[in-house]
Amino acid sequence: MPMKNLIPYFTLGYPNNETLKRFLMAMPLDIINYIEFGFPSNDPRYDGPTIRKTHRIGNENYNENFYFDIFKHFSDNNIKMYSLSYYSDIDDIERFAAILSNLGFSGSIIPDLLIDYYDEAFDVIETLNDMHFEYIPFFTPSTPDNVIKKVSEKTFSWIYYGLQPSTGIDIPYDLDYTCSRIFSLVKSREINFGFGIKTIDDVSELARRGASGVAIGSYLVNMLDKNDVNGFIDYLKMIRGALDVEA
Amino acid sequence: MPMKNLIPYFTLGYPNNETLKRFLMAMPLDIINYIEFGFPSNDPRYDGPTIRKTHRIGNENYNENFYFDIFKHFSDNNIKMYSLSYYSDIDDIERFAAILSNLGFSGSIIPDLLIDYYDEAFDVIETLNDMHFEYIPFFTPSTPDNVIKKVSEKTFSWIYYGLQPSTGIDIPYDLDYTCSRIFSLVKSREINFGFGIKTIDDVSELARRGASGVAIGSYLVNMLDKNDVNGFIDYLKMIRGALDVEA
Amino acid sequence: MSEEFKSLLSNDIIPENWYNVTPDLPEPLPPPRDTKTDFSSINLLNKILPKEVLKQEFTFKRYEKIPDEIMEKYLQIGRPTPLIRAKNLEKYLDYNGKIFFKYEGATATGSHKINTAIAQAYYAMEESANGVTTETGAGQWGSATALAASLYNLKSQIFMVRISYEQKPLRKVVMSLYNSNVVPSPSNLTEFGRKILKENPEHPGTLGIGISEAVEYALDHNYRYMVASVMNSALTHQSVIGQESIRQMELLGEFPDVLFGCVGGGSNFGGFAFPFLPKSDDIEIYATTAHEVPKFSKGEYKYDLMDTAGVLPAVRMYSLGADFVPPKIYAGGLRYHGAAPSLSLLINHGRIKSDEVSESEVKDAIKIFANTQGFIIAPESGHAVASAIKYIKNHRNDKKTLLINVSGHGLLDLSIFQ
Amino acid sequence: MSEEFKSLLSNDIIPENWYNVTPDLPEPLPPPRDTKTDFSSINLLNKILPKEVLKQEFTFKRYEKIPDEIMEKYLQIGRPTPLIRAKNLEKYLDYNGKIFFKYEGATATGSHKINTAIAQAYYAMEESANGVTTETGAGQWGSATALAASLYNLKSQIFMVRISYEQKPLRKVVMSLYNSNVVPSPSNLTEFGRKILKENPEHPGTLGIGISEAVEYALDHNYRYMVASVMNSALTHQSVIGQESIRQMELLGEFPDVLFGCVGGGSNFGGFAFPFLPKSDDIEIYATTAHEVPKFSKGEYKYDLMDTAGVLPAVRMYSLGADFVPPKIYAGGLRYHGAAPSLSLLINHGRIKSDEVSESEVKDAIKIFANTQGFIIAPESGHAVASAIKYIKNHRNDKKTLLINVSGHGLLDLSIFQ
Ligand SMILES: Cc1ncc(COP(=O)(O)O)c(C=O)c1O
Ligand SMILES: Cc1ncc(COP(=O)(O)O)c(C=O)c1O
Repeated sequence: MPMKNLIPYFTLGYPNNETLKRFLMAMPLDIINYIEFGFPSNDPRYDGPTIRKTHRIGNENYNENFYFDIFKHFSDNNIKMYSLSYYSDIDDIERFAAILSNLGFSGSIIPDLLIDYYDEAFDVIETLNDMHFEYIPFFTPSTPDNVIKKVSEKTFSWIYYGLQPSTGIDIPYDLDYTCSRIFSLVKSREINFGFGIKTIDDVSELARRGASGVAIGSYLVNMLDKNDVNGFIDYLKMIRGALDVEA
Repeated sequence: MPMKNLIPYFTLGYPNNETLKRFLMAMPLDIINYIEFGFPSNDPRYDGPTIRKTHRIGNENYNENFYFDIFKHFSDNNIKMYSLSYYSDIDDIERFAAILSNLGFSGSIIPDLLIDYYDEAFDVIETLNDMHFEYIPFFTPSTPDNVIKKVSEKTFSWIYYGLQPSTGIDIPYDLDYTCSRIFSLVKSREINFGFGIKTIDDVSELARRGASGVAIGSYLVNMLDKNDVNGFIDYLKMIRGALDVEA
Repeated sequence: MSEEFKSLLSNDIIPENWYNVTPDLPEPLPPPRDTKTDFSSINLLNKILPKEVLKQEFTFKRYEKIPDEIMEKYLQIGRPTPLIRAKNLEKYLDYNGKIFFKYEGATATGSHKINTAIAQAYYAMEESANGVTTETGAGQWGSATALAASLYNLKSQIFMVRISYEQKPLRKVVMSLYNSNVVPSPSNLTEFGRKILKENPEHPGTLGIGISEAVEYALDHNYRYMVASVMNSALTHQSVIGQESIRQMELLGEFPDVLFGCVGGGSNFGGFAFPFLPKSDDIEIYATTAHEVPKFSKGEYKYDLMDTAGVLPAVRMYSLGADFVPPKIYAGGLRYHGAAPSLSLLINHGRIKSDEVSESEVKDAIKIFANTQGFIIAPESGHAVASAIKYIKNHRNDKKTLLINVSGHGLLDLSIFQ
Repeated sequence: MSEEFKSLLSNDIIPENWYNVTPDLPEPLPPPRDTKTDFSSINLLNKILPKEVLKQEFTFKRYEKIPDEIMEKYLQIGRPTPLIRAKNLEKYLDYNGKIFFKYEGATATGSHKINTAIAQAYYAMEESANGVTTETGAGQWGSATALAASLYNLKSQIFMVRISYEQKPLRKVVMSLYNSNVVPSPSNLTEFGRKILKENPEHPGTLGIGISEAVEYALDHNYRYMVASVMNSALTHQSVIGQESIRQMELLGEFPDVLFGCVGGGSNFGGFAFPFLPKSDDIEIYATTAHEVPKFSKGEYKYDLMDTAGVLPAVRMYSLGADFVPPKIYAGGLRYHGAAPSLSLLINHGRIKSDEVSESEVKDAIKIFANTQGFIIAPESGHAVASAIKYIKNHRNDKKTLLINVSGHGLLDLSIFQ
């Protein structure tokens, strides 16, 4: 069985470029698998309050040049990078993919594509497929069955499955059902889970049910705010441990 | 098959004693079987307007002595006589039956007995039975099944079945059903029908369905009023014919 | 599958025949009587009632087939009506037995009255009458008549007691929605009405005046007069209630030990309770009236006029006197001075027991019923429920199965709670 | 026999599960959105809705088992509701096809609203809330909430828009009969209400103010807030309507070609029509609004506030704008500015068609329906019937089988015909 994926998420520019860089460079490369970078958006509408805040502040601080070396560091070390980008912020999908490829990104998660631009979504996916740029399907509990099936068929990367209808909020849900549903709709595919994952327990429960990995975002914000790099590293190691126990 | 019964009804004293006598004495004795005499009542409440009128006027004219010979005439000729008497007019049932027996009567029809004096009815019936004075059960379409059965069991005479809930009025009814009902409730018993019978058709229909005979009352009043003895005799002969055809 | 459904939800629950109690009575039913020497009100019936109705009035037939055309309308207006186990009420009353209720409020006009209105209107149509007419007080009967006429494309002329006409404007709206011509009575549509109006233009009207007007109108316009209650034919038509209840109970594997119904003229009660009589000699039956109209306890079992005007024949019944003026109680449908002859006979004979409940007991019962079962029932029906509640208080541990007839909903009587 | 009956009249007609359309939508359902940067209304839902309701709001589960305790209440309040072939209406319209209608007016509170009220109250009771609270305009939702609370022995606090409170006294009576505490809103039970009253003691109130008061009250008193419509959970609970209809049609050996329903927030419509979607791709579906509230023809498909007060999250829907002030139309339940997100999505996608009818068409439809079928239907439901009548006029010879959802009775709205 392959190693389960730990995928930290950061909004670029939050809490400021320097602090974020310190956190990023401190991460032991052997405990993470992918890394997800949010490009600050003016309208991060499918994010919860915590991540919305990081976009607002990130937007003020973000400086592309500042991150060239960082991106290179990860891609050189075979940590795949994915962008979190809102389709509403993308003018030209080919140019967008080309630039990100250049920066060393493997692909993108585009949370509003299926929801607000369903009519264009399959063209976009084809374009990205043609460019060999991974389009990461972003599904949530409310994505209809046939959309999950159709989009899965047209894509080849792993799947991002959000446990919540929106990041950072805590709607009660039935984990068994949630997991068995996605596994029954999409068979033998890498599925990483995100949204509202915090504790070792959360992670163990998911791993036990067959998740390929977990993405953690909102929960890191508090550590970024407190500039608690050590706490952050300890936390990641703990999560890694939880994933490995179950693997 | 025995001859079917023709039973004319007269209220004593109507339209006056003399006229009534003329009608009675003119009747050919071979075409009638029984004769029914109404003793004028102050409250003939189960009679319709026509018969009610005959009671009112009969009450003024009636004179017992006047009828002694007439009653004797019929009893001497084996025409059985029955009284129509309201129980509300009877003070003492034994004395009542004794007097009528003396006058040559075979029995009585008492239309209010079962309806207004149900609690006493079976005692009255027993008394009359003991005196060998015929109690003629008077049933109508609205007499309940179990009452018909119980009263039939306790009596031995023929049965008077009123086709209407009250004399002289014309409530529509279903003749087939009416006949088959009484025959199914009271088996192998002489049942004579009355109330609202007028035409040859009426009589044929009844005879055809198994009626033992018919009693005719209201319809004769018009002839009495017009003093039409010949018409009356012709009418009786016609009815006799209708009964015989079917017999 | 399809056939099964039809049979259980319609044909099989709605009976094929109406049931007439007359042949099953323990004593002969005293027939209607004329009260005038020179005029037969019984004969008048011949001129104003459809022949078939008259036939059914005096029939001894135990079962009368419900014509297909009537059956179809029964389905249209919401028959079979639900029979529901009142589990919440049981819980509320902490009762160990079962309580069921039959809910006639589910019909289109919101009460049982439509069951006989449809039948009478159908027979009027069958003999090509120009329309139907009747009187109405609170308006329940008027609404039923209006709808029944509308269903058979007949005109309807309704004489509504003037004071109710003014105090219950919504009932008038209902009748008008059903295309009925509703006038306050006394009206100037009839000679009788005009005469009264001439004497007193502000006359508040009475049911007796309404009947006289309707009868006159029927005679003059080739209309048929519609009989709300009291008469046997109306009770016979209502027998769909009891017969459906029996089937529904049977299919639930139940049979009631005690029945409760309210009595105005006796039609919902008779229609509900009588079909149970041949089924069981043990079943206990309570007929409930309003405290203010104590016909069974204070009334006399005697021949009395059906209507104050004396247009219709007299019948033998428990009566407070045709000129009894009841207090203006909230349950308009229970103000009638007498009760159907068959019901009166059964009460006199002891087969059916009577009960009386007070206004406050009824209001409580309606509130309890609303709170536990949700349905806001008619004030009339509240009497039946109040009686059942009383019974339960005295028979807490009997575990009897109770069945209550809820004759109508109370949505147009809400003002009594204001 | 007994088992068969039970299964066909209850278990088998009332579905075992609610149906949630989300996983069957042709496109992903845009999720609710927060509209304020510093405050999450989505998170607020966590504090005011019962956890189970919230779960159902966001669930992708196609089927959610209806708890036994809710099933029991469904039986008590009159489920399954009747499905009736409107033969008289067919005749009247001279239509060669068949017309059926599902009649939610037969429930205890007289409309579909009770279907979700019972569910929400049950979940509130399950988590030991002190009571439930909501706002109400015309009073249908308030009545349903009041009864549902009463059935589970919960208190209920209802904020009724002051102007309706004064103009619809009977609705208040109904809620009080159900033991509810009803106050005119703005009220002095909440800080928000007191503030508004201070500025204007005569404030007529709005639904927005009512919502704000109810939410504040819920937070302060450990009450749960009850959602009338628009939200997915409400539509899911209403799915008993459509599922019952499917079974009833199947058992009659029928299947509809065309569906008609009216749209206020979309709950009766969604509950009725959505369960048919997975059954057939061909079925034609019409969602009808009032001419005066042309949300589908003149509204925009966009994220907009669910409530004027902005307490609840924004959702993507057809909307005339949260501050749209509808004319005072007779059908109070259709004045809402938007429509449920799932319904809006299906309309935008083209799967469901929209229609609009005028007041006079609706009044005619109600009259025709009353005259032919007897039931006096709610003005809201009159829109669905009017749409069906229009359809028939244009498809006279198609012989299609039509099914109309009649969401409620109109007995408390009769004044519109006065
Ligand atoms: C709802 C309801 N119940 C009962 C009655 C009493 O009438 P009856 O005794 O004929 O059923 C009425 C009469 O108007 C009524 O409207
Ligand atoms: C009878 C009736 N029908 C329809 C509606 C419209 O609401 P919805 O679209 O949520 O079913 C209402 C709302 O009050 C109503 O009372």
